[in-house]
Amino acid sequence: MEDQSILQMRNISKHFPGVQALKNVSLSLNKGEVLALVGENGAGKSTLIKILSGVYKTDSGEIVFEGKGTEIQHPLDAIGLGISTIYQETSLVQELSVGENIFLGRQPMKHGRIDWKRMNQSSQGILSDLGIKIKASQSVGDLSVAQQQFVEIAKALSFNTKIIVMDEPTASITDEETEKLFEIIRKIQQKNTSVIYISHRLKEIFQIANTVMVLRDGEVVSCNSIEDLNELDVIRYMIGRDIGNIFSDKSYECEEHILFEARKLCRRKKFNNISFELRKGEILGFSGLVGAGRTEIMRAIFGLDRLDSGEIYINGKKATISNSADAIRNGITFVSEDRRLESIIQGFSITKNISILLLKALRTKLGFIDRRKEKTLAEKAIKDLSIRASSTNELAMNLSGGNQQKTAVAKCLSFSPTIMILDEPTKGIDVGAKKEIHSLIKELAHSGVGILLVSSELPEIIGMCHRAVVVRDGEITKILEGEKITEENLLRSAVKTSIGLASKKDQT
Amino acid sequence: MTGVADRNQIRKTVRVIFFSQTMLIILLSSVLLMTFLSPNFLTLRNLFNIVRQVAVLGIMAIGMTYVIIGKGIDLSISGMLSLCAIVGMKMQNYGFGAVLVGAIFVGTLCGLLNGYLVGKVKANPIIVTLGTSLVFVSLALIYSKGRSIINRTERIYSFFGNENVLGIPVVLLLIIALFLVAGIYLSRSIYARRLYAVGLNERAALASGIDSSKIVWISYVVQGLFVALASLVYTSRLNTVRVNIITPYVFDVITIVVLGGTTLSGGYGSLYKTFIGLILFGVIQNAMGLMAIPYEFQQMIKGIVLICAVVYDEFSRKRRMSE
Amino acid sequence: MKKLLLIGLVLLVVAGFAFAGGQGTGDGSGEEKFRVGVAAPYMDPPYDAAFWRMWDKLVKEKPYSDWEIIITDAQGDLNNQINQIEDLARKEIDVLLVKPLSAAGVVPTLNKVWEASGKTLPIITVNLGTDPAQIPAVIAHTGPNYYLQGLAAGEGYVKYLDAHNLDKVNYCILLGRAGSDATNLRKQGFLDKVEEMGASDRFVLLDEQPADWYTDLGQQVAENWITSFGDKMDMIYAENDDMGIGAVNALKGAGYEKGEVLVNGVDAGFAGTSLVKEGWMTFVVLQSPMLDAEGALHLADKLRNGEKIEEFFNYIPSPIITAENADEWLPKIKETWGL
Amino acid sequence: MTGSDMFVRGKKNEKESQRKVEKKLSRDIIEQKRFIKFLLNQKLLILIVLLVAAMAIKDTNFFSLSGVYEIFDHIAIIGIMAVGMTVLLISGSFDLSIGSVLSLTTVIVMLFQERGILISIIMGVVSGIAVGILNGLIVVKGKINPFIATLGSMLIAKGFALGISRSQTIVGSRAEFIFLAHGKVLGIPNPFILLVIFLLIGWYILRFTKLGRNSYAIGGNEHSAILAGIQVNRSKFVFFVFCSLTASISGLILASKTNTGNAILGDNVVLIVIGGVVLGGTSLFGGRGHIMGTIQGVLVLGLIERAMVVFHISSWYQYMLRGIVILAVIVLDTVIERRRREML
Repeated sequence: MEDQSILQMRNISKHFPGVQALKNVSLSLNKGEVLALVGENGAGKSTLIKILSGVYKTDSGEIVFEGKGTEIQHPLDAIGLGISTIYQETSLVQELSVGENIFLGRQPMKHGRIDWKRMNQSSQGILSDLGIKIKASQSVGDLSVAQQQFVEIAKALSFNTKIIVMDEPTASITDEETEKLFEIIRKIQQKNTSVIYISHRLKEIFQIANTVMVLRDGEVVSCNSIEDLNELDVIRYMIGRDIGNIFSDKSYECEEHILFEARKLCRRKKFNNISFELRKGEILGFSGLVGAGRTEIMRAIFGLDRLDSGEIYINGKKATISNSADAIRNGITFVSEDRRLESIIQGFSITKNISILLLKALRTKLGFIDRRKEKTLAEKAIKDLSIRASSTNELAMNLSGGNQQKTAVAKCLSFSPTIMILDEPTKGIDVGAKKEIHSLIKELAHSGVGILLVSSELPEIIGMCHRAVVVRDGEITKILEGEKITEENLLRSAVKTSIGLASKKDQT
Repeated sequence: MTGVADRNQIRKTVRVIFFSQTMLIILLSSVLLMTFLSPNFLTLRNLFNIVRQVAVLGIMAIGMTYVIIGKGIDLSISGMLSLCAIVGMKMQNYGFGAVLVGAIFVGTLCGLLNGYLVGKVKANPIIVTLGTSLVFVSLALIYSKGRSIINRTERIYSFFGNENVLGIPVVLLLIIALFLVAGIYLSRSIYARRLYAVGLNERAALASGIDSSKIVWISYVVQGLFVALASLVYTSRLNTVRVNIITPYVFDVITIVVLGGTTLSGGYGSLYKTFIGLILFGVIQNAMGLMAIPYEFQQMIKGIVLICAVVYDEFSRKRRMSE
Repeated sequence: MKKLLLIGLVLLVVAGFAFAGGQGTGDGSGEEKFRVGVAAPYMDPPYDAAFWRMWDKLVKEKPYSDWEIIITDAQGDLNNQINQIEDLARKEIDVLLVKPLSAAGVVPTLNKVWEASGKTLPIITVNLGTDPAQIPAVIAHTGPNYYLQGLAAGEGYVKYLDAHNLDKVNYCILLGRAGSDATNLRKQGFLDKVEEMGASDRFVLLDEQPADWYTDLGQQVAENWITSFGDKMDMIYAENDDMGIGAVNALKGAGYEKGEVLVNGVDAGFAGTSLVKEGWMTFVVLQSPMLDAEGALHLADKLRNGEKIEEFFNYIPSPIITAENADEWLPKIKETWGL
Repeated sequence: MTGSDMFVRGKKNEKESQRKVEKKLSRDIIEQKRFIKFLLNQKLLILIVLLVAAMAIKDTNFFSLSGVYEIFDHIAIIGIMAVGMTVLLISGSFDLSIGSVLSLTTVIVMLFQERGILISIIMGVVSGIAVGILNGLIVVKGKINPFIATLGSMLIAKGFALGISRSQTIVGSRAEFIFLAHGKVLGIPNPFILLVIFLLIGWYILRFTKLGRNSYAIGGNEHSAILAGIQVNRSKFVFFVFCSLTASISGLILASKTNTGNAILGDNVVLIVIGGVVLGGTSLFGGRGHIMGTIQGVLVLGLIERAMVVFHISSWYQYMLRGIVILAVIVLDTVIERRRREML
């Protein structure tokens, strides 16, 4: 087994101001092994791989690569060794062609000039190997998000890499594409290339990983072969306690009063003829494939994108929402799926982030902001949502993902909206925080707020929503009620097929 | 938990104070240096000179601070100043009130134009304002037919340019008043909070229901307003106006704002900083004059000072971040 | 939307040309006209504005009114000017009037276009002269002589000192835009004259600073002088009116009385001359845009009539205007400067 | 578990229609882009055609070969600088100091004429490059916003030029030196030739060298450029030096054209150069741009200058006209760019 070993990280420690990110973490990886790295946000996963890929330097500990102790000072060192990393945020250059992106920084040269022909051919080769139907000469700017994700993977594979680190590769691609990704991973596994795979989606891990290593608060809590584990074990390890079913079923009813009604909303090439209504205290789920147009609908309702046609009624009255300010005025708030860039302002303190929606309410006689009120507001929110932060003046950028998301939600709560749009509120968030946010949403609904919940996780939709709107190719295919909301029904209307049942029969 | 919080709190505040003071320290030390180098530097008269000389720049720097915090920049202020001044002077026959109204009206219009193109159309501010500056200059020339216009109004007008009340220059009082008002507004008001938000992250601001284009737009109007006010001081100080095609004003004003420590990346800065920057700039310029440093090298020194200032500022910010 | 914008852009440009084109002088059509090309350095500084106002006035009358006159404006950019000189030369003009931005800077280009025209194109330099030895192309020069103005200023001050039997004065010089010929010549002339009148020891130079011809900068520099030299400074030699006005503002601001510190101007604009009348300025040296423009047109007319230009240098007079004769000049000046 | 398994399978059968949709979507997106690209080029072509046509009516010998030569001879100084600026802007930087570099070069060249023309030229170029190095150091090492950094170096360079020339106009002492700009090869004016050479250099760099391609990466997405192992700092540094080099070549030409050196010669070239480059479709935010666009942009500006002469446009309106053209172009670019983004 030892000779099989390609990478050993021994007693890695890393300290950041205020937090010990990693404590004596040791990791061992064999050739052709797929190691899944799991843990709550802020558990140290990202820090660990950033150290491995040379973005951070370790405070202590050593890295042994192919039996030799090595120093990884710079991303280039890592790449040089054959360790390439696919980060969550795309690292592609929109302006360049696919081929150039794959060979960025190491373009093939022929007598002193770039050999375009060869570059395109070889990159086309790589792409077709993975069965990706993209032209190498195409400009990345023209590709869809999922397609770009693929180019990323192709790029990583194009290095003669011995280890590929994937940080949440499936966060923003469809299951179909996930399947393809797994095929690829298995392929490269046979080539004796190892994979370190980070994901919050336990199901995936059990499909693909050989070993699962669980981090908590910067320490390794378990590292076992996949056979000796089941999902609940992993969750237990992750959050250090046993939580039963994540999704307690809803035991309450929503009122009849119709808060919000959308009539025939259309936006060119995004969605059309979207009509639905939202009752007081209702959680209305939006299900469907990634890219089906759910997010676009929400953005349009909130006035971030303009509607080409269609009407919106709030409490029966026609409302004109031409920009987000109008939406807020109508009591609608919005938590975007893009936490880093949209939900919160990284450069603002927690306080400022939370108060930003109700500055008007905090106005003093002179029309200035009442700092004291603002502070108490923030303190309350931090207490209610148990946001982990050193103080109310902590900059948002210093918070972990989960806490950032909580702050975003807190922002909307403190505004006490009548309608709340939540776009993938639990995306990339650890199980613990997830549960808290779920119960939060339910409390909200109890208090009479109408909630539009966009989620790609079927269990979330099933567990949370009174009704579920299924969107496909920018159109509503079905609106499911209460008990009718099942994976089967959701998927049927999401993908339009009758074979779903048949396949089920095959299994039984 | 809270204990830790408090300690961090204290550490932070201390640090913040220290860093904001360093600019002040630089200023004071340079003043000290000058008093040794030139005997009549620390005379009341000279200090008043400094104020008089930077008054126009200072008033424009207030507006520029707003614009830069909103992640913009305005290179059209020279042209705008000429236009406001010319129009103002043309109004003088109808009395001081007319001058005031005329200048402010024009300034606001110019601001509206810039604001529309940058805020609403979202065109690049550098090119837009370079373009509009040409338009403003052109209008000023056409309107004045290229003549210089002489201030022939009653005393009240030339009054706050060069004269004193109780031995204190009127401009000094004016500057202080403007900085106080605009400063408090920038640190406390709702609009300002939104301006910072937009400067830091426009998308997030939008998602929080802030009409970013309107916010940016307004910031340019504010700039226009302050340029108009500056033009009043300018004309009443010079008693004659003519269109200056190439004035160093733009770069001086930007230098002042940056000297203070406001960064062009947007979302960061304050008028307190700008004020320090203004005085520092004034001291340096005045010092060079007093020491009869040849004009050629004055520019050079300005450049060096500017670069040192920003480099130092960047360094200190890194420190703050790493802490 | 895009289309609209595109059309809008095109229209803007067309309209711009059409509209602005209307402002120009002369028209392409008609029988063989006497074609005059004029290369101007800039038109916006007050003096030049006045110059061109006078020019436009003059060319409305015979004989100039039936010439075709093409004026280019380099807007202070030497590269523009030499390009425009070439452009003009291509347009089959009968005479080229050049108001150089820099005396030496235009020499090669002038020679070039002259060669290109088969050494036939007559070129006249206006306002700012070039070195005739260097440049056979130029047949004549007309305009004010900055050096002479310097001399006049020197004479003016020396005379003033004698008249008020002041023995010695400490003085500062407000220079124009650094590097421009006027700046250097007006200073040189002043010094030479003082030298020539054997009074150099009576003028003690404290400091000299350029203020780019601008009032505000002049004022700033003067204020600093007042602080650093205080009452030691008896006189400020300003190389043009605007800077002189700035100096006067500074003196007023510092609570000086009229005549305590001697200030002058060069140009004799309305503001400056009024200050002379009020007694704030000792004198201004006249440089009349009217005469300047006249001189240029006059020479061109001579060429048209096939007359010979005897003198190479045709300078316009630069008399001194003092408190005594200010009144008789003021109306003319007011008229010239269009106030 | 079973349900979600089926979820996956069900989707397999969905693939076809899914793909169709995707294909269709991306196809008309591409069409849209083509249309816009076409429009973008058309914008400049229309301007050029418009101007040329308009002038051809007024100016009889406009279409003569020498006429064409002359236009390019005139835009050479701006054009050469525009090449350097294009590369710099693509890499997401910005240079205000080119004007000062230009004037500094003219001064230095003239000061060193006694020592022989070659030496003077070398010294001129070296001085220009020195400023470029200064810019590079401040921006790369000091991590300073290029706008401020180059603003500072602009003041320094200009001050230095004023200082050493004692703010005089320095007249050249060597007649031969004039040949550099006024001479011709095979009837083609030298500046034109130099312009073409630099355009080719710029085009080659941007198309066929790693450095050039990297500039797109740096301007487009610096983070990934770093991850791709590109020496971002070194590249930026080189671009600044290159930009200053072009400025100082233009300085040589201007010095030779006027046979003088003066510290105020380049006072207002920055706007024209950047205007021309942006006109040519190079993004001020970096990542996008090409030399062909730049030359078109510069040509348009040159033609406009020319048109001002041809149409006797009064100077007061000339500022207005330039301003309007610049504004119109930047607005058009912005709106089209936004449409493009919305379509993705």
